[in-house]
Amino acid sequence: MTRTETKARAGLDAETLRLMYRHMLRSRLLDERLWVLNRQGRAPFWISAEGHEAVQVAFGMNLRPQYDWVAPYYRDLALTLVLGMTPKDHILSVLQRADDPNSGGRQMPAHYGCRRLNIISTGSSVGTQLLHACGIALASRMRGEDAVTFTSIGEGGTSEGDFHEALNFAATHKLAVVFLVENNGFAISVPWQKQMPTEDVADRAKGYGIPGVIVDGCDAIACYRVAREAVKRARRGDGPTLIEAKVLRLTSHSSDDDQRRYRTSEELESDKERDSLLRFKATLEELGVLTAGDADEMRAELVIELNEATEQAELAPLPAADTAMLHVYAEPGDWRG
Amino acid sequence: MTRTETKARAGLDAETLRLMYRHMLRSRLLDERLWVLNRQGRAPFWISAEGHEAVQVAFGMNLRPQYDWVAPYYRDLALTLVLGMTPKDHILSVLQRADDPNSGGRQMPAHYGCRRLNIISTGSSVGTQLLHACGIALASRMRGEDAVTFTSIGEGGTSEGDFHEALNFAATHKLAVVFLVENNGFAISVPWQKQMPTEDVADRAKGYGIPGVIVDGCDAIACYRVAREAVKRARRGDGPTLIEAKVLRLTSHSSDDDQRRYRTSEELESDKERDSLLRFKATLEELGVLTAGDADEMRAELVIELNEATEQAELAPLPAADTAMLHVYAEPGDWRG
Amino acid sequence: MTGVAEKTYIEAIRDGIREEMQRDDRVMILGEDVGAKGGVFGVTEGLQKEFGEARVLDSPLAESLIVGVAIGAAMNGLRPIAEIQFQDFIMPAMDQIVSEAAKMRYRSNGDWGVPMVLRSPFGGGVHGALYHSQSIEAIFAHIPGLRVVVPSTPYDAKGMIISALRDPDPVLYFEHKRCYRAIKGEVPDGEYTVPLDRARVVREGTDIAVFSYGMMVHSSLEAVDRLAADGFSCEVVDLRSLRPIDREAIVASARKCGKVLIVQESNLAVSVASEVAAIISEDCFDSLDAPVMRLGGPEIPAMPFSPPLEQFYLVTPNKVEAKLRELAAY
Amino acid sequence: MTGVAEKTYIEAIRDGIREEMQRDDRVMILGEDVGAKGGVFGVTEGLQKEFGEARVLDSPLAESLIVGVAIGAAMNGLRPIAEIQFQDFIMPAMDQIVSEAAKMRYRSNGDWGVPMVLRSPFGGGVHGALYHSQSIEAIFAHIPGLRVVVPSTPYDAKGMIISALRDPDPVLYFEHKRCYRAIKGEVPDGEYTVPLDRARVVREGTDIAVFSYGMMVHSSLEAVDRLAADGFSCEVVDLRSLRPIDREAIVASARKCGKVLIVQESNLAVSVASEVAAIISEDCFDSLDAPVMRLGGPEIPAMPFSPPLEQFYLVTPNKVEAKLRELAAY
Ligand SMILES: Cc1ncc(C[n+]2csc(CCOP(=O)(O)OP(=O)(O)O)c2C)c(N)n1
Ligand SMILES: Cc1ncc(C[n+]2csc(CCOP(=O)(O)OP(=O)(O)O)c2C)c(N)n1
Ligand SMILES: [Mg+2]
Ligand SMILES: [Mg+2]
Repeated sequence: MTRTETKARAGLDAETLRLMYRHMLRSRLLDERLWVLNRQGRAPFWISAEGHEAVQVAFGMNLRPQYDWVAPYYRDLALTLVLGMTPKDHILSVLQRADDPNSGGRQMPAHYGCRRLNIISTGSSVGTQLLHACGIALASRMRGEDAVTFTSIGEGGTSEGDFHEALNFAATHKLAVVFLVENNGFAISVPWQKQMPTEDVADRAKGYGIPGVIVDGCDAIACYRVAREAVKRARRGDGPTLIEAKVLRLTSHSSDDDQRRYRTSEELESDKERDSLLRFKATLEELGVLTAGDADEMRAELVIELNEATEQAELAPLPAADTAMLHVYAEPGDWRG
Repeated sequence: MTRTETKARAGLDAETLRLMYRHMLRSRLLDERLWVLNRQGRAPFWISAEGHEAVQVAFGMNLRPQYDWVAPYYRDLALTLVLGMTPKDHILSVLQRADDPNSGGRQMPAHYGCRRLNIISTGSSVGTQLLHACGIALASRMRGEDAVTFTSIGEGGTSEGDFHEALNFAATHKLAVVFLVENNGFAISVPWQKQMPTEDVADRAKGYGIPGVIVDGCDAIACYRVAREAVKRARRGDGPTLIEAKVLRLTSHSSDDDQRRYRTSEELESDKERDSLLRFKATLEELGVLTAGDADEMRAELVIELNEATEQAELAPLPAADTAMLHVYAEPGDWRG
Repeated sequence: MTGVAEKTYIEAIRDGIREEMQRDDRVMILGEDVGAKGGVFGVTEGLQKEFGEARVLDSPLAESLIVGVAIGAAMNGLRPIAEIQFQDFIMPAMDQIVSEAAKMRYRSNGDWGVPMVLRSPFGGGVHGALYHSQSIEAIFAHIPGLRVVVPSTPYDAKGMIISALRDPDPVLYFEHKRCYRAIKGEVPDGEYTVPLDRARVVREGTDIAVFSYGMMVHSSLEAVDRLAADGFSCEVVDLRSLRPIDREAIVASARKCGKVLIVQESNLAVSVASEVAAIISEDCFDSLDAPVMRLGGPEIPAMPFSPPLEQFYLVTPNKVEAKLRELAAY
Repeated sequence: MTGVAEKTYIEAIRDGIREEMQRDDRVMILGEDVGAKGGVFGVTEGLQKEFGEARVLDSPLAESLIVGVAIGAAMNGLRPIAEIQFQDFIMPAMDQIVSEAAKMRYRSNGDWGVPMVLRSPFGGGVHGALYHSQSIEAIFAHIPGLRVVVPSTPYDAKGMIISALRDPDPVLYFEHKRCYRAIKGEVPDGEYTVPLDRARVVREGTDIAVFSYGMMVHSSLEAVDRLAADGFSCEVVDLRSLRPIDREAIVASARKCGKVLIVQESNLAVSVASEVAAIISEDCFDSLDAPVMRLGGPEIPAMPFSPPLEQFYLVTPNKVEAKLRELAAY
């Protein structure tokens, strides 16, 4: 297929498609490595993005790193990588090292944060970040900037009051916020049927007078289009969008959970077959954008990066015990607003 | 008009219509009396139901007192009267007397509660009652009862997270709860435009897969029909309804507020002309259900009741100071569940 | 024919709940993952199977909902147990707890009440980091209208959950997560209760009175044992109930020993330890032989993840021992 | 050319805010009814007119929103003032305050912070009943990562709101609503700051040290004046900052006087008064001539509405005087 043909079919050029795949693969490989570190007893905890990558990469590629703002949640590994964090950053976190840029080893892994990239520090309390996103967008507007604020949450998290308060405020003030719900159908063990009355969280958007968009989170190209449109809409001042990506949770909730206790093996098997990475690779091959050889090369390159990152992170020191007393209030050199 | 004709036109028989008017008038007269007590310096606080009566009376008449459950908010004076509370009960409260059945003079007036009538005690924190209503309905269902739980809130209150959490839960479990939003367009001084992105709170219902109904709160007959339907629906097990009544706040938010500071006098004048009491009286006269003489007689009767209630309440004692220490935890004789 | 068996703390809680659910069909459980998963720690394991989905209800992810719905259910005749998955996540439910559950009886002049139990695990030392390690019981111990209890042994765990379920007022029942599997003890079969407002002298002694609760009772016992070898006799008091607090028991042991150490995992400022010290300074002025001492977590927002930092935070038997020796030498 | 004028407490707060908004366009206000109405007490009166709707924003009725949005805005360069209409209604915002604002700097290892001010009126004696009278500062004084301040004079009110707005961390600034119009004092024109972590000796004395804050400073002064007539010399210390608390100042005055009374309006259990007593019992053992005494509200959920009940609750100058005489006679 010619480049124009590809673009016509996917709506995206070959380079973008390949980059998208590379981002997804990079996140997946890192994710798998982190599980290995956990199983080896070198990392006490991991909570995975496997199955969520496509939509995260789609948004990451449509945001302007360092200019736009991001209030993520704990599954957004792939997103942070696209924005500019590195595998090493996250391995440092998983190994609880002092140089972890997310939190200096203070927080559990997957509690993302990076000042340089406008990724605000994530806590554990589900839902709070949605209101932070509104405040961030309000501040951007007050300075006359057209920065977009992205924020995300699981479908379980949409049951919290903060979800409603944030949508209501963002819609009332037409804030440049993009709300992404990564709906994997489970909140730890609780299936969506016990979480909410209708299958689609996106249904809620109408009640706030904003667009609600459902996208198949296993379809990378569809995710890209939806992300592009929502970000554009926010940037041009037309207000928030609620996007719901139907994604898969390919792993247990976290390394402390075992989903075989509450999900059937058939379900788990069928999920594996729907994996967006497999599907996207097939699409790209079909489109002639990626050959099997390209993919292998890409993987090999990424594994080298990963091995180096792992080695370096393992050599990095743990924090000194008495640094525990620092940064309760602003220290000299801390960010002071 | 014959009785059948009346009924055909209103969908209601003459007796029901007259009773409805009587309930509305009774509440209004009590309300006016309470303002007088406040202005006279005998009552430090009042917060009024004037302009909200029609829809409250409609629900009161469609609930089964002592069997159904009620989790009201502070504007529901008319509702409590229809259910069986008396003007004296509320004058006792406004005068802070020990015999106030709502709270023994402990709470501000309009914090309703009556064990005998299944009206749960109301606090001040806006929105919490909606979740109580869900729990009450859950308990009724567990005992296999077909009791309906009614709960209400202002449009401002719908901005609280609890509003969302309650609708989500009630809809997911198809609970027999009726949610009434009494939308008077203001939360103290804040107009709805700063509270929410669309004019109609009822829009939210769709997102939870439940019916959302808007009714003109100045149209008593329409209110009655909507109330009847929502209560029936809940009772037969079809789940919750969200009803939004567009009502008027004919007074300032409370005796501590002066709405002339943030509303134009034209607006206040035009509201007065739309008063449901005037309108309903006109309708009933037109339908031939009520003559001017009937109405005067009704009023005279109610004023006598009110005068007696006021006199009696004024003679009632204040609580003894040291009773302040009681009922922190269950005392002998307290309700113990 | 009831026997006694050695059980873990977590088994004792589960036994107490299960038996009370068998005896009283008003008892139900509501919380995140309490059903098929049996809770993230396994406290409610098997209960949904035994009692059905209506009585062991997987709630949406919304803590205000969990508590608010439990309040309503309690007012309409049920005896709900609201489970908050980690004490750290109780915050979204504060309004329902403090404004509603705690004030319902008082504001209704005794006409209404909220006979519910709120269960939640707390405490650190489990690599839980900032949001799965907190000890924030002090906040609730300040609030009139609540009962706040923390069992430290399997015996108390079972007896107190049964008492809590029979109490007409809201009881916050906090479980130290390190106790769940580490602490074992004898637990009678069948029905018994333990009062919700009494401290318990765990170890009698004469030189120093140690006041503590939850897992810290065990750390204190370990430290006290080490001092016993050197001839120091410490009295260890398990507070058990943080609200209302057992003032009499505190004053009795403080007077008897003349020296006092209070041990908790929570940070110290405006905490349960502050209250115990204040009570002693009010009522034991003539009996004290040394300053009242407090040992608790540092004044930092919560326990960090990385092992050196977590270890820095933890109140260990070693730290208790050091404080006791300081006090002994006074 | 700056002068000094006699102002009320509420004017002083408003002046501080207005001037800082003029100097720093990052400062904005967010809360219920703060705009056209100027707040339910009038603190923000006229500010929307002066600074526009964007900088004085009437929020929806949602406290978690008010604080959560303020946090986000602070992280993106603004200096928001989040107003909670009554301290009683802070509860829905607890998660945002305790889990987010208080922990942001710590959890990000200093990379992020939340330079915001949360203002809220507290206290009773205004016929506000259970939900418009509470004093729940103790809860926040327990939480590391927060600053909690309570000015008692117009001078401090202005200086401390300016300091709060320049502080890089979240400051909870609580205003006693009986101070608003009752308390007057000299307030300099223009810019000045008052430290957020220092107590202040309001009256020097030698016999009894009285520690207090907010409106209770004034009740204490009234009582102390009555004792002065009988030759008793009391030192009155306004704590001003409840977190961090000024340990040095507390210890200095307690040592100097040897007798201590702590006065607050909040109930006593696990409160600021508990902490002050604990500090003194730790650090002043050798200097005390009497038990530390505390005076506060009773252990009931909140102040009731009916006058005899409200009066029963209130900590009045008479009650302070009685306690002081008890202590003097010890
Ligand atoms: C306020 C709060 N309550 C409970 C938890 C515990 N918890 C962590 S993740 C989770 C489930 C989240 O499910 P969902 O939002 O669907 O996201 P997913 O993990 O499926 O991506 C729960 C209950 C928490 N972190 N915060
Ligand atoms: C949680 C909480 N926040 C704030 C308040 C203060 N307050 C009392 S009524 C009110 C406005 C309510 O407006 P709305 O819900 O529209 O009801 P309305 O009074 O108009 O009937 C506010 C802000 C409160 N009582 N509770
Ligand atoms: Mg999920
Ligand atoms: Mg309204």
